[in-house]
Amino acid sequence: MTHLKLLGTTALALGLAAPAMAQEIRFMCYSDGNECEVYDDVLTRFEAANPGVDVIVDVVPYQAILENLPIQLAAGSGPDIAKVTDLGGLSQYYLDLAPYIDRAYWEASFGDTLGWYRGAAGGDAINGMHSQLTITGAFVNATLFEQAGVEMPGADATWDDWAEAARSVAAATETPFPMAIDRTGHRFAGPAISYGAAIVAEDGTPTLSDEGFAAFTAQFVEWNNDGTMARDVWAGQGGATYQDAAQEFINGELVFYYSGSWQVGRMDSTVGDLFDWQVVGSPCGPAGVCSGMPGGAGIVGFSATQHPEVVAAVIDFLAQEDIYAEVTARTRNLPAHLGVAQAGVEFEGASPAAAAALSAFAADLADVAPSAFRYQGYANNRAMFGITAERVSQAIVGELSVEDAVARMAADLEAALADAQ
Amino acid sequence: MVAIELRDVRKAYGQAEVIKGIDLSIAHGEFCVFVGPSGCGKSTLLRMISGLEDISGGEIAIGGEVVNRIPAADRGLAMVFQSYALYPHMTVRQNLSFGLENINTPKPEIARKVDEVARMLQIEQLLDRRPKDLSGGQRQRVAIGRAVVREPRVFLFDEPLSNLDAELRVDMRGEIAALHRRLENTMIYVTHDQVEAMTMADKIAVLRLGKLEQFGRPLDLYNTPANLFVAGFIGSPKMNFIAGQVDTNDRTLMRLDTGETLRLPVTGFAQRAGEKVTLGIRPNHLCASDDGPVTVHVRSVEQLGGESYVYGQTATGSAITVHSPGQTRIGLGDTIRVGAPEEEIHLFDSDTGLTLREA
Amino acid sequence: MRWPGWPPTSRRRWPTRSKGVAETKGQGATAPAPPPEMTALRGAGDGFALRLISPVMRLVEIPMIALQRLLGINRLAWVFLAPNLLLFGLFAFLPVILNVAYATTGGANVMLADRPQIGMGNFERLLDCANHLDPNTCREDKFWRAVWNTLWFVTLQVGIMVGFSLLTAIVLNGKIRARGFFRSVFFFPVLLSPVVVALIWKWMLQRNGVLNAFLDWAGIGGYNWLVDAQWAFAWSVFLSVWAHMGFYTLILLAGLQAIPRDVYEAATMDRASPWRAFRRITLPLLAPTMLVVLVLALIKGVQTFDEVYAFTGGGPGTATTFIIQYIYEEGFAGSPRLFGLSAAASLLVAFVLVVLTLVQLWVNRKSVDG
Amino acid sequence: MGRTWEFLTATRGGARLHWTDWASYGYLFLGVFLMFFPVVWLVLSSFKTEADLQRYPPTFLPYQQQTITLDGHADPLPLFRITGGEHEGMILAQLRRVGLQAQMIDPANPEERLQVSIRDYERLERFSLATENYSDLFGRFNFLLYFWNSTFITVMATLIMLLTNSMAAFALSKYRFRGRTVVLLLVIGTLMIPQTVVLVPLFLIVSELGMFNSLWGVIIPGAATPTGVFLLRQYMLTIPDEILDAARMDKASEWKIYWRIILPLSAPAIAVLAILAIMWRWNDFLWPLIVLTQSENFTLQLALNSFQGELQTQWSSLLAMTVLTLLPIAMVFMFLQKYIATGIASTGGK
Repeated sequence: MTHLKLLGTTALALGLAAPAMAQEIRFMCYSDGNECEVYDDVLTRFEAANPGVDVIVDVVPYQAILENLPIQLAAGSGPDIAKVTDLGGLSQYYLDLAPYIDRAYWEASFGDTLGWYRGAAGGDAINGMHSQLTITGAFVNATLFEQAGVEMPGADATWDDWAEAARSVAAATETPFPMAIDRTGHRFAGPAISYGAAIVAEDGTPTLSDEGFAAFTAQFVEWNNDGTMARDVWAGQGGATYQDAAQEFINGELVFYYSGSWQVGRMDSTVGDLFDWQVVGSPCGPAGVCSGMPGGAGIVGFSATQHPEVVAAVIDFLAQEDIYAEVTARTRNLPAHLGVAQAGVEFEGASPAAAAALSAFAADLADVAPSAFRYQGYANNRAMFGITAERVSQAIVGELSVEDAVARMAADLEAALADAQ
Repeated sequence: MVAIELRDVRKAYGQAEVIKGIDLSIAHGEFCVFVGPSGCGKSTLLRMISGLEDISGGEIAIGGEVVNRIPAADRGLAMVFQSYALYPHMTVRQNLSFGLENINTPKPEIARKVDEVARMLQIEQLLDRRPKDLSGGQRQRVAIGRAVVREPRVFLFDEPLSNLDAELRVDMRGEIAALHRRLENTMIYVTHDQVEAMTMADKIAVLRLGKLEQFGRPLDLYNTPANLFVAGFIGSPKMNFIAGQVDTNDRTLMRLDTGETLRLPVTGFAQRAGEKVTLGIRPNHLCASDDGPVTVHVRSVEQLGGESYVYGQTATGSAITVHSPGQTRIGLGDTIRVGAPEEEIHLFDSDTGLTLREA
Repeated sequence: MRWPGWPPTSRRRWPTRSKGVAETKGQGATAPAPPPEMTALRGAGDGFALRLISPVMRLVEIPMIALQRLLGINRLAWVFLAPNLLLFGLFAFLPVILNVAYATTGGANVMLADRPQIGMGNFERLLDCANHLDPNTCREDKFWRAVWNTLWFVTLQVGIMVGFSLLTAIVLNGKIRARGFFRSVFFFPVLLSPVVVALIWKWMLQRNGVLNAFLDWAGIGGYNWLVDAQWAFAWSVFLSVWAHMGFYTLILLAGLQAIPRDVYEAATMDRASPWRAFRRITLPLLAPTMLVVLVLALIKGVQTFDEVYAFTGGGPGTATTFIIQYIYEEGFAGSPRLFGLSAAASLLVAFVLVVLTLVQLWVNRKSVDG
Repeated sequence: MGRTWEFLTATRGGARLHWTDWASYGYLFLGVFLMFFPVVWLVLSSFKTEADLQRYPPTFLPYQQQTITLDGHADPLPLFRITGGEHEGMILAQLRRVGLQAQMIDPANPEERLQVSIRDYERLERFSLATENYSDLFGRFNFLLYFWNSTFITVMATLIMLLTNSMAAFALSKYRFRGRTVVLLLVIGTLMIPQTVVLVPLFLIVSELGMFNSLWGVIIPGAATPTGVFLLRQYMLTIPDEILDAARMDKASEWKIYWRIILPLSAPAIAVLAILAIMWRWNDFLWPLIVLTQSENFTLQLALNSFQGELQTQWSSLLAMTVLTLLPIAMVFMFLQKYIATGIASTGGK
């Protein structure tokens, strides 16, 4: 009885929290920097142009997008719009925007990235807008090179060359770590492809155990064990936990840091005048491929929404060239919008170093191997990322031999594919 | 008129029967004491009357109304507990008024009644204290006050004095007796102490193993105990018992197990020839005399000045206590002979324990 | 210095009068009653709290009295139990039942209706091992690594934690000034959320953390603790003991305070050495409390997850991956989400816990009765 | 170890401290250090700037670089004391550092540029609290709303939990009824299933009940805890039955006995449970994260974590955030700490 009573009184108390809007659109957003703030800001313009529509940006921890959103969607209780990173994995819940938008404009503007949102089903639906294109690549502490008097390897230098150079720089400058790669299967995939891994074959068959993949795994484990790679990053964590090495790089403790374009803003604001840094793109593998991994996040609508036309309108609004350019500039991201990319983006308040870095990353897009694009668009890539991080770590800490780790990855992938059916 | 009637009252916990059919009637205004050794069921019986314990069989009537199905709160009784069971978080005043509040008594009336009871029990100065700040005797008074203030039909006391020291006990005994005289309510009082029973009761119910052994006035119980158990339980020091057998030929001759013989009164007892019997004599009726029929080896002697106790054994090991006024010359290790006047002898059937009394 | 609120020698016990014992107590003797000392909310606090809830309570009383008349006193117990049982039923038992349903299905769909029945398939998959002692030979090697890690962890953590809790409780039970203060100190970490606990120690132990700074200063030299499997494991045990021992210390302290002091005085008169007094008096009399502590610590130990997950993420490698983390990752955080497998694993854990608890109760049966 | 065994007898009445007393106090103070220092360190660290946090070896108190604002330079310049080389003893402002060399100027003579090796200088610093760690947090979201949500959830969940758990504990400790043992076993059985392993079923149930995206979805499922029932029951067992009987004779209904007698007498145990409940609810993260997705319903924990992106973590805001969430718990603890020992009853034998 008390419960009912309590419920009654608090319902009154809470009543004012949710004014009933005619068309309330929920946008579940996460930020790596200021993305959600910027979206919230530009969407006020949309609201002004569309009276009666209220787009509420719910800023949630990334963990909520990654772990909870899929379950909510499955239970039919998701938001209307979300910013997601598991582009293909959630495709079954996406709203097809095609009936509400100008297909020609979208196809011209977003091209191949539209395919990433179609998942395993394929087809020609327009499911989402790639809002932030990223590409993996290396940050280098130029000051340390200068101090050590070591020549920086050139544009088509291999991973071996860079390892060699980074080691000698670290030795000369007493820097603790020559190299580091973020702990995620996504970052690992770039160099692996450069070493000849197919990962996702042209017919769409995934593999984590071909020769190229095994070769880079062996090389990476060796580098972790001989001190070339900062062991903390991969060995310090368990499971598929993400771990970066940005802090070490910012502190000047790291010579060569393989991360991605999203770190530019942070480097720009926190490194300051501690040292000079620059972006050198992705080194090449023995096979001559110099691929990074594309990636990023996109904005999608969900088919369970009450107001599909409004959802489509919101996303279409964000996809307009001027808005897209503005958001890209303010959030310091690489544009996936081809028109915006062609026109070039004037990054707001970016230092010359940051601007140079962003252009370097943009230029590196050309080197991205087709299999890297296929991997990014592959529906089960998240499972593969997890398997990579987990098993490679085990090989590094010695729980598994490299051969066993590769065999386990193959088995895990097989099981995951079977379960995902 | 608040008489209490128990008719074949029974209580069982699963298979174990703890009250085995008790019939009892307590008249209005009587002070009735339930006495018995531990485990005899006296507290259980009290709790059944109070309504705190269910009744498995039979019925209990209070004031003519069968209360078997009436919950404790509605029986119009008040109870004083062994541990006092004062509400530790309430002041004395709150303790006293709690019950009145529960029956929605108006506030001024509560205050009036509490003050009146406090005055009566001389606890006025304690009203704002909490139980933990009171002495044992004070707590006892508060516990009684809590019972009194609600003006119940019947008072129940569950060993209320057992947590007090000897001196205080005697005082409280008197006060409870005085309270009874003053309120003239029916009271039921449970104790294991027969002295309390003897000094306070109008009627005593002696219980053993869930059965009523005897119910009557204190002196009746003392003078004419119904059986061996009551005889042994009532009276202090305990009655002396000597086992023996009635001579097969002579009904008035008793052959003690010690080998000695004793002459029984010709009238008054219903013993049969050859029957196994137990002789009972109260210590104060025994006296040492050279022609006494029983030989006693003295084990210890207590000289209290005004009176003296001699403890000894018969040849077969039965304990014998002799109580005599004044001082005695009997010493440790002596062997004495003792006897008693015929009219003070009790005789029991050794098998049934029942008093052998002439019909 | 005395802390407000608890006199150092206070003994919060009532005169224990359980049925049956009462009548044997002091045949005609005059045992002075132990004062019924109670630490209830005092004075203004009491009145205030009561006045606050009394209107609601009075309102509830009306239907409750009706129910009492209807049901009688003992059956009224169910009414008191009902709200709690309802909550338990909905949010504890029902999920477990659903988990059983999940455990027999496969695939990655969330809704039960969409999931194919695979019978005992998930259990077979979990238990499929060439050699159960070597996780590398198992189909679900991560499960078995987690199992063995958990086993080690629980053994060490429960042993060390109960040991230190007992030690602390004994020290606190002595004649200590400011006992209340110290008691609170040891209890304090219990209040920290697991994530905060992990964060604090991560911050202390990181490569450039304060511990390494101290070791460098002391000339011992720092160490990269969390990259070393053994050390990471050891620190996980430490952190978990640090965070939880206060709770068990208090339970044990309550148990110690319930042992009457005169028993020790008697032992001293019998010339028992302190060690002997501990072995022959404290431990046996503490056994029932100890049992509760052990059962609770064991259950909670097996369920260790948040703090270690936030601390090491289960690494290095799988060195600190415990069973609940495995369940969480397989069923919730991982991809694809294997709800069936994770539900099956959770049922296995619950089963093992129930068995372990029963074994503990059975083994300790004697000492508890005694 | 032997030292503490002495305490078992505890009959020594001497005023002089025995060596065992020293050992005990030593142990206790070590405990104080171990239990408190990490927390103190956390609080101090939360007032350090991101740069100060990265310093090794760390300083105990937060310091900030001293700066000077000079004409012709828009930003304040950091000050350094020169410890070697030709400018030894001077205090210079750094313009820019390039590799091992720093370009510096003398504030007294801003025109001249000096080259100093970075090995020859040390930072000039002063004690300063980086309160921006906190103010930034507040600036980023509607603190009051989230604080209210958290408080509402915590208070409501605690009240409901105390009420239902104490009612259940009362029934389980003071009544004899059929099925009592079964219920008790069920309660203990729920201990075996931590919430983490039933997240998905729990989520489905809460959704079905329509409590998704409602504060009640966080409040209600957490209200029935086996620990709470167990703790309170153990305590209530020590309340003598005679007091209940006395109240029954005083014509109190069972409900009245519950709230006028049992509740006040269990106050210490209830206080302990309140501490624990407040802590559980306030610190809860995983479950609210699942149930609450709309920002107006967010708890403080969610809001504070909402700028945990995919790719970046900042220690300074993380630490400040942690301290912020710690504060209310610490306050509650200070108020209720005196009950924590009295409130846990010996669980012996019952």
